[in-house]
Amino acid sequence: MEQTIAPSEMLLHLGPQHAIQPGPYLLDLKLRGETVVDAELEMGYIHKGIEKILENKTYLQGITITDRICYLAALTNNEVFCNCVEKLVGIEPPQRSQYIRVIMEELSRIQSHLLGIGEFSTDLGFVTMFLYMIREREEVLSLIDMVTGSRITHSYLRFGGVREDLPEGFAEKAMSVLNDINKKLDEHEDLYNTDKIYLQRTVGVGVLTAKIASDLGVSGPPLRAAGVAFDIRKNEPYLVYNDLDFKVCTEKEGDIFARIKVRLDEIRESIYIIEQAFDQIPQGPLFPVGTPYGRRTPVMRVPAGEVFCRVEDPRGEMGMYMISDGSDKPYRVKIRGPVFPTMQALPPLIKGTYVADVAAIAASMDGCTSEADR
Amino acid sequence: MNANNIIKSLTEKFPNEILEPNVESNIRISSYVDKDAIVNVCKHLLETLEFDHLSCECGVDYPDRNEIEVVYHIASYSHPVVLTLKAKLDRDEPQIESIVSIYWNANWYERETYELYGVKYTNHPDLKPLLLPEDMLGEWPLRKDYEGFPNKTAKNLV
Amino acid sequence: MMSIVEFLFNPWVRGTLGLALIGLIFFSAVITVWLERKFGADIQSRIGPNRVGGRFGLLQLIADAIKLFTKEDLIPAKADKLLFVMAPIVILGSAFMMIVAIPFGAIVIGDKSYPIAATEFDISVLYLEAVSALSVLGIFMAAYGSNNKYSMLAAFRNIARMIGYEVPLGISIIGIAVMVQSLNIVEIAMAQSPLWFIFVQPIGFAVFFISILADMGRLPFDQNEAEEELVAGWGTEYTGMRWGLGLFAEYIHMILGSCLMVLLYLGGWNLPKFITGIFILGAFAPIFWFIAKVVVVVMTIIMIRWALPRFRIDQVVDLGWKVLFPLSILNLIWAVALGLFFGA
Amino acid sequence: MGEIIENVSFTATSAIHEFLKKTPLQDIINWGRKNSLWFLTQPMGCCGVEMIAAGCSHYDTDRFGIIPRVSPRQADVIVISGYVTKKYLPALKRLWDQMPSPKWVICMGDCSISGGPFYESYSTVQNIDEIFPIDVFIPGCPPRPEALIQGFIELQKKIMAREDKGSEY
Repeated sequence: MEQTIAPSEMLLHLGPQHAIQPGPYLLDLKLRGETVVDAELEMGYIHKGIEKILENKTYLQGITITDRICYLAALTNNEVFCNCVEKLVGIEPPQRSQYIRVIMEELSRIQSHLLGIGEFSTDLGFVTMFLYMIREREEVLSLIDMVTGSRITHSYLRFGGVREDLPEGFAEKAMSVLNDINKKLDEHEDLYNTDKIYLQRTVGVGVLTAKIASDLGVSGPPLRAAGVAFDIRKNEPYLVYNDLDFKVCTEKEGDIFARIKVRLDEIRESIYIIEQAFDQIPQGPLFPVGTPYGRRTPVMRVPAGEVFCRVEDPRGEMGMYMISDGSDKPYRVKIRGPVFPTMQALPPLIKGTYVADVAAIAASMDGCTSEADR
Repeated sequence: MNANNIIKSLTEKFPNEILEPNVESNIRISSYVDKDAIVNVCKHLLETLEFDHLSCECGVDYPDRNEIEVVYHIASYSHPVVLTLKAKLDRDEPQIESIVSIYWNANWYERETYELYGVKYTNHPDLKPLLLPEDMLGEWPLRKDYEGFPNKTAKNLV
Repeated sequence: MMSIVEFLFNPWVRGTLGLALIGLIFFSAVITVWLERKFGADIQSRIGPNRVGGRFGLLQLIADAIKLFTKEDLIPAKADKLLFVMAPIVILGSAFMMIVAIPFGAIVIGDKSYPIAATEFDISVLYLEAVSALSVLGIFMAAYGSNNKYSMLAAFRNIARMIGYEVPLGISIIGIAVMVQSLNIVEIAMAQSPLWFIFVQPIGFAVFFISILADMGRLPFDQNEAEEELVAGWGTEYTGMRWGLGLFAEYIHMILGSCLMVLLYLGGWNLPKFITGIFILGAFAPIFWFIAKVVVVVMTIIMIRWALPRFRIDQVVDLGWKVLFPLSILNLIWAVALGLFFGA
Repeated sequence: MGEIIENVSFTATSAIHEFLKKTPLQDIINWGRKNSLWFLTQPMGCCGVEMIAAGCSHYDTDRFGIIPRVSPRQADVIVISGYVTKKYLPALKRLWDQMPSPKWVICMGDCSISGGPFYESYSTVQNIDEIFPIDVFIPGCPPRPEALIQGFIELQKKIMAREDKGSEY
């Protein structure tokens, strides 16, 4: 961004502490009146050096660290890490574990989307909706809590399986909660679709077309809202997603309204996936039989090699590149988070909009600073 | 789009620049690339092979070989093949041409690699630190011989 | 009988009553803030304050006030000190100047009703509108004085919005003035004895309601203190007591705006004659009737706040000029036509 | 009044406050302060999400009069809810300076207490307690919202007992 300011222009620093932010980042805006002329994003305020830390932890310790890459998608982060190690070692989790992973990851997707929609609503001044969304999110969190024992950072996955089996009666409880959410979601969506002010604020605002989105490397709901049906679960199926029936939710417009619509649809789709998973889940062991892998695998040497794995995070494509040199610690881990490109796409997207729309657009992209900074 | 076809197309177009092509599985390919040819290879990938999504770009440090590798993971929105391109750079003075002109979102990845490994990207529009404060520039914390790592611990911890 | 009237018209008594009124208004603002927190909590399926002062958190606002008044008072180094210090006073002052002209009910003795107002003059509606717009000046002073960009943006928005809503507000009031043939608010209130003006001029009421919401700066028109964009709007740099004063001024503004709405469109304090004919009821019932209506209006405004998202500033100005302004003209034509039809 | 901060002028006199501290009136003031602890919304990591959740329907800190404020000028409590990095520390210090006293700090989560899982990182700052006068530490990674509420209640108890570090004003 040019630092020179014309007489009718003004430089506004949004951040590092500001209400629109899920975590600290600095958005430098150059304004002419209410219009954003130029924007620049500066980040790294919560850069923790996770990649370096992972190089110095054993593989089992690494699971705990991957929880904290993004606090809203701990399970998918676990998944991609375990996936890498499993591919390097050459094991595959048994069917039951895979189904449990699918169930838990979809639950995690639901809670993440609920928070995302809620935070977006509060940035439009729609505080009540935020509280409603969080209310429903708490129900999902208590389900996750029931299985993993924690609300946000679970460390639930293990190499070749999962830490605990599902508790008794989990399926019934989960389905009753999810059906409830499904019903409430219909109400909320009705509200979103009919509220005139909401429509004025969202329809046609912050349009990210498919061409631009793919140029900017965006993935996840912002890309799908632009009409590109790109979902790792379909394009490059992992776990048992091949056996499950679901559709990739897309919209055409690519504006804020479409992004929120995609998230709402995805919550429904996730509920549908969980329903199927509960029907199809087989009995059996949690860890591959005949291998030393189990709940506790303290010292584990991974054969030398390298692997790049991708899973579908609530926010898009989560990739991990792992190089092993045959020791008990990874030689290099590169985390490719979905938010990093999304955040990078924010400054070009908000150019030419109003200050009030900056908040709405930034929130509708559902950024997670922690993951972008790592 | 088939993994073998992609490799074939690449090696035919760049016989001298693409080294050690390797088909790991039907959706994963890896290859070394000559560091001077990276922009041309990327252009070819984008224009003829539908690799329109730069998934990731990072550096890897090999102090015993005195090399820094820059790794590009190039994927596509339409087919599931991911190509891992690696370029070897001299560790003492790592320098490579930027691919921002082809993949726009390489911008931040390159800034990140610059501040963590010290890889200089020529023709980069705005090469400055992204994640670290300005005064940490030059420490290259993700290199294997970075000294500040285990020592800078909390005083009351073991 | 006459002695009571004379007693009431004694300037000293009226002055004392006026002072009491200011205290009451402050108190009612406290109640409104409390109501907003409890009511908002209810809508959001929370509980709201319930630890301080019994189950209903009655003392919560007292605690907040004590805290605000004992907090450190910071004035930023680069602030314009005079403007910074004066701004909350101007904001509060504009609210208090409104009190002067607003009648808070009336005492009905026999056939005559004596409105409880500090003064009664012929152009009181015009005065009210003018004074209420003064708060914009205060907000601009606060923003300019505190030398903060967020505040400045808020003040610009505030002025842009005021230009948008002030015209339809004025024209919808003219619609009423044409019908009553007076700009005196007491006469307007009394003229609604059998029929409230909301039924005579529904369009005018809609325009007035939306404009007065914008005047108060309540959601969906609170662009000047949009927390998510502009931190705390004009009050970003204000601490403790000064900020508290500004906050109170906004709530007082809201109460007085509700009073105005009741007086202009919702029938004021008028009650049927068989109720006011009884001596004791005549003294108290109109006041309670008036206050009850005000409470209902305030509750509605609070509910609207928690039920709607916020407009963007250009949309507000659009709404003001493209929707409200033509509607208010339409209402004026309607009022004139009615007047000609019945008056002739 | 505490130390003189450059470029900031004060309008109240410290003598009044010195006198008030000796009288029972301070108890009433403290009662007001403890029942209206407004905290600064400044999520910094995993704990930040729990901080948001603590303000919402299930946990509802508003019951105790604890509400989030966006501007540091109107906040009483700053919750350090995550790892403090070298890049963020100057901004955090500035936020702290912008808050009017009396003000309190709560350390939420292991990261802010000792560094947590990131204690050996090249980018984080350790020993936050030497930089800020911290009243309450809430352990956990991340602590549940209930724990945050308990932390606030501990702070309330400290304020009532006049043992807190914030009421120097």
